[in-house]
Amino acid sequence: MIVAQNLIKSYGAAKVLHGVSLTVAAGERIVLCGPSGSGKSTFVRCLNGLEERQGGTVEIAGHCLSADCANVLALAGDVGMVFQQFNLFPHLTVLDNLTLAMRRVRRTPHRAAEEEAMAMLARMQLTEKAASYPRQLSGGQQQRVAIARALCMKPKVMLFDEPTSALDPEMVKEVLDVMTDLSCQGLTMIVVTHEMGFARSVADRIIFMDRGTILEEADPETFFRHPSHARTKEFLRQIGTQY
Amino acid sequence: MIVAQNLIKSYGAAKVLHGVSLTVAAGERIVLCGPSGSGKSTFVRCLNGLEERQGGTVEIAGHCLSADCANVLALAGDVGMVFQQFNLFPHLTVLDNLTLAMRRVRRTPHRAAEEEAMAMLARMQLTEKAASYPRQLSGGQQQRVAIARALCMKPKVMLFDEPTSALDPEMVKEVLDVMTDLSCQGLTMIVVTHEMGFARSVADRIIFMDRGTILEEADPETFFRHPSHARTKEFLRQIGTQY
Amino acid sequence: MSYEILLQSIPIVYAGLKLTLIVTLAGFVLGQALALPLGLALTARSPLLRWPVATHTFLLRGSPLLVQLFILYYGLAQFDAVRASAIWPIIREPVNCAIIAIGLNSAAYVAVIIAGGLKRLPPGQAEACISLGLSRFSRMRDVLLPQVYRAILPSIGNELILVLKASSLASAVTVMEMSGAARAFTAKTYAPFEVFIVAGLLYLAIGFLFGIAFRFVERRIPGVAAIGKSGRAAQPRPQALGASS
Amino acid sequence: MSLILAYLPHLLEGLLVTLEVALGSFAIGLVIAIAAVFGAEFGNAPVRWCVSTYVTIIRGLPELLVIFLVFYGGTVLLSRMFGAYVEVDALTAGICALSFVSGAYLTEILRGALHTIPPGQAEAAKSLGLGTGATFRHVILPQMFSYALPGLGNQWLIILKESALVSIVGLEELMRKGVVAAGATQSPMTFYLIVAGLYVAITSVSMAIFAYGNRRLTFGR
Amino acid sequence: EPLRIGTSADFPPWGYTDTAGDIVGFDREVGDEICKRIGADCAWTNQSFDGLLASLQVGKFDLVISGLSITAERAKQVDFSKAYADAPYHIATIKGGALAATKTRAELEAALEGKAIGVQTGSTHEAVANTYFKNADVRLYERNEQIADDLAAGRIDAGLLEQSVWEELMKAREGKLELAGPMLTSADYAEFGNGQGIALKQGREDLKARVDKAIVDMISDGTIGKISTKFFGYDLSYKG
Ligand SMILES: Nc1ncnc2c1ncn2[C@@H]1O[C@H](COP(=O)(O)OP(=O)(O)OP(=O)(O)O)[C@@H](O)[C@H]1O
Ligand SMILES: Nc1ncnc2c1ncn2[C@@H]1O[C@H](COP(=O)(O)OP(=O)(O)OP(=O)(O)O)[C@@H](O)[C@H]1O
Ligand SMILES: [Mg+2]
Ligand SMILES: [Mg+2]
Repeated sequence: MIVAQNLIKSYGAAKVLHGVSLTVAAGERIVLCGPSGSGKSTFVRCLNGLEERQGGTVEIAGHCLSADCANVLALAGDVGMVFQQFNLFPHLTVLDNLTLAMRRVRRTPHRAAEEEAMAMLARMQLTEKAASYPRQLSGGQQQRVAIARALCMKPKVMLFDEPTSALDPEMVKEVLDVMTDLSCQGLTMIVVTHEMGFARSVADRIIFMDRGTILEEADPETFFRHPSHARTKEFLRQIGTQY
Repeated sequence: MIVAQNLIKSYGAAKVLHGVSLTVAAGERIVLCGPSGSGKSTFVRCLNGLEERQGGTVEIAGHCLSADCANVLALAGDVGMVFQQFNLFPHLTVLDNLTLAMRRVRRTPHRAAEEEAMAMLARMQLTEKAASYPRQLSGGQQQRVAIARALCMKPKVMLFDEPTSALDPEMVKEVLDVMTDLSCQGLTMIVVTHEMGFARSVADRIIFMDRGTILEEADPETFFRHPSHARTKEFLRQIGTQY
Repeated sequence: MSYEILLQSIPIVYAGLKLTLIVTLAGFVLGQALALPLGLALTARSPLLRWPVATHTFLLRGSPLLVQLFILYYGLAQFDAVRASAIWPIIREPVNCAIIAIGLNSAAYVAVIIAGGLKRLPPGQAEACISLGLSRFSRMRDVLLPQVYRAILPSIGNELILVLKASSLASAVTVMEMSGAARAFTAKTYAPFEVFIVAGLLYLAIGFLFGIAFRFVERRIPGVAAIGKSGRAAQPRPQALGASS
Repeated sequence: MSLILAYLPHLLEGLLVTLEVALGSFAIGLVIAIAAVFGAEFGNAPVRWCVSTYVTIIRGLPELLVIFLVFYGGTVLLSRMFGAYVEVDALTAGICALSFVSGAYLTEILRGALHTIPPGQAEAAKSLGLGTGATFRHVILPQMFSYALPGLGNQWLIILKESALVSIVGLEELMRKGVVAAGATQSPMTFYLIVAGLYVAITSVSMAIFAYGNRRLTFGR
Repeated sequence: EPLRIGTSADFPPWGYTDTAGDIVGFDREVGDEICKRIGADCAWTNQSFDGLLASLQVGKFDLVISGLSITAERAKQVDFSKAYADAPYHIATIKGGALAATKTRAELEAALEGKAIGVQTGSTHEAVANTYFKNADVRLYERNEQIADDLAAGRIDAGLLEQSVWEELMKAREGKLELAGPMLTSADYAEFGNGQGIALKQGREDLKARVDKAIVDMISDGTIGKISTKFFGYDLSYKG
């Protein structure tokens, strides 16, 4: 489903990704973690063509992404993305947020799109928020709308970039619940997160990045019990067990 | 050191504090927690006169605060406050951030203020950042500067309002370390936080607020082992053990 | 278009340059000086302070500067009481009237900018000051105003250019600055184009110099990137809409 | 006094012309500005250069000079092109000249607003598969206007007052009517005060309208 | 194809608007009479003075009739018809002032030395004031009533305007002003120009010839004199 080979990315002189490779099978659930600035976001954004790259190949959901992302629109919603800052369209109601791309990209008729969107909102337990504007929702609700918006396009792959880190502690749970739910349905997912509880219970594989490279890659059991790198251990100590 | 009685606060029609009372002895360390919107910030801000109140009395660090906070400046730095958003002065260097109030409020001579401030920075391990501007620092460093700035005024009471929740996971630790350090020195403190590890190891008393009232009040041992209210249990489950 | 007239009009416009600069710079400085108290009054808690100033700035921003200039210059002079008073020696001179009218007008605009800047500062800044015990005066002088001025510096630079352009109205009260000189030249020779082009170029050149000066000042002032951004500096990303499509 | 009253209808006529010129040039200026913003953000280097030169020069010159040069320079050009004088009526001419001026200012306002839209908006649109056109129309443009509204309101008030300058191309708008009436009646102060009052009146009304628009365009804030 | 005429009708009695908003005044009636005589329809446009000549040069107007004084310098840019009027000028000052006592030209010139004198932009008076009143502080005003107001307020010592204009202005200012020195004409100061003419775009010889003929006729048969008396109270038709 995803084959990334030897990705290289730099901002001017600063190299951010030093040849990152990753293969993800259909239905696999990957959790990506690592210290701040290690390049997690950049990597994920390269995967769905939001970031040009200086080298390497990306094949995702059946599309080959060119290095300058010229053909990013060919993905046409096949790769869903959920951002840390939600990035809902503030001038549209929740329902319109969901239907916009369905109608403009998938050419779903207005009526059908709204029905589908309402079904999706029901699944997210947001039915009564359909006519609200994003600003009128709590953070957790906003993030659930963002997930719903991506899912409406029936993506083959979902990418999540720290979807819970802008949320209040109590709202984290409602979003993690939705994501756990998705993972049970066999969607291919890459999730950047520091929620180690989630990683442990959901991930097929955990990937640890540091300074633009993949340092460690293992199933959750191995990752938490026997991390091989000192940097990973240090990271786990700081994240997991602060006191 | 702090005696708050029957605090009432409303925004227009919405009542936010429904008669909150709290007595804190000198040297006591209180952790305040509770769900979002329960009024923790509002309560703490009433204590140091940042928020007018509609009823109740506040006596803090030897001053009686009037309900309209007209005499808030009489506190003159006796009550230190650390905010979630740091609120450093962005146009001043770290050193000037620290010395400004010492010079203008305490009338400490320029030279003496700088010496004291440098000593404080040394304690915070920030000596080499003295000439930096706040935005050149990481979040953890900024928060440590904010703490240092308040400490420079030699406050009798320190209030912390979610001092770590705007920080990256890795930076949380450096700030909590500093706060633990302070708590060992016998400073009277009220800390609003969701860091339960910190609460457990540092607090003399944990106070749980919900919907503008204090629901539960106990030593850490009792609080975590045998919470008496269902709401507290629910909260602890969501915060502490998400998965 | 004739080169002979073009050359002829250069010294004509140049003769107005000095007056343009005097009116511009003096008007600007007067405007800035008055803007600060007005701006503070606009954000004052007391309605007794706020309302008169709000009305004043509204009237000055809501009517054409030319009319204001006429009222100050010709209107006031009609009253014997004014001519007997201490301000007469000042407003007797056309240059002073132009400077005062432009300064008052500019002050109204800048006051609103300052008030806006104060309101846009994160409330945490004032709260931090209170919790440190800083007096109101010190809060303004040491913390809030430096940040406001840093944030509105580009607007103030803009204002200088606007005042430069407004100075072209001074000729309505006999102050023959550049554009007035250009119009007088046109009236004398009936050749309208050349002299306006020369004047235009000079205005552009002065505006350009002012712009450079302000950018220089801006770069010299450290600190505050943008108002309201505390914590980690926002990561710069490429343009709002990618150029890839 | 009765002589003054007799000239009031002329002032009101002038007021109508002022409104026509201001509204017309605001609308056309807005169209120019949208095109210029699109060019400045998505165009190639020459287009970007053209836009920035246009904006810089227009904003650096006193408006009277710009209107003068645009209109008379433009007429000379047009006449050369067609080999004979091209008749442009005063209203069209005034609106054209002022549109050109206001277009430059509006470009800057819209560009500023465009840059306040978080980049995440365009990225979200892209990740949903929306093309550049659809993104601009459905995601960027509505937000841009909502951010730009205060700036647009300011610019409208400025154009309102600047419309006084188009009397140079032969339009009898409010200010010119005031001057003419002042000349005919020998009571200049009265007319200047009335004219100022009329401007302030329109200003108040338009500010109320913009405040209403601002409230409508807040999307649940 | 009507003849398009531009004028700045803010200048009584040469050109102004009546309460119905129509352009009236000396220029208007002279212009209408010329049109009648050359057999043309006329369309009048009232436009601020600043734009009149540019409009003429780009072809928006065929004629500009707005009390324009004929000078050699201006004739390089536009063609002038034969002069149709020759307005007399006068200096005015505050009533009972030192200047008011002057009677002859020489006295006047001596008294004006170093004084502040108001003249109108777009008139030829600036050149006169600069040339003959030594070290005078010559100030340019856009409108004649502004000169009268500043004179009354004491900002300037003297104003130089057309004879006819003063009368109206002095009446409106309730005797605060009075005339000084003699009446002045182009015979006294050549810089005043050679009377007032009609401006045409350069090269329109045919039209100019027809207009010229009409003007010569109107002067000789007394038509202009009649119109002039109606508006000014005396005959200022060109006799040179
Ligand atoms: N537009 C940019 N220009 C220059 N450098 C950038 C830019 N965006 C990111 N970087 C740098 O690239 C590196 C990787 O950034 P990235 O956002 O991918 O890290 P991350 O692992 O997602 O961190 P975080 O956990 O803080 O989100 C960082 O050092 C960052 O400073
Ligand atoms: N300026 C305000 N105007 C109206 N309501 C307000 C205002 N500030 C706070 N509130 C309301 O008061 C209540 C208590 O807010 P407060 O910020 O004290 O909660 P909190 O416990 O600190 O929550 P959090 O954990 O999110 O910081 C909330 O319901 C909030 O919506
Ligand atoms: Mg990231
Ligand atoms: Mg809070």
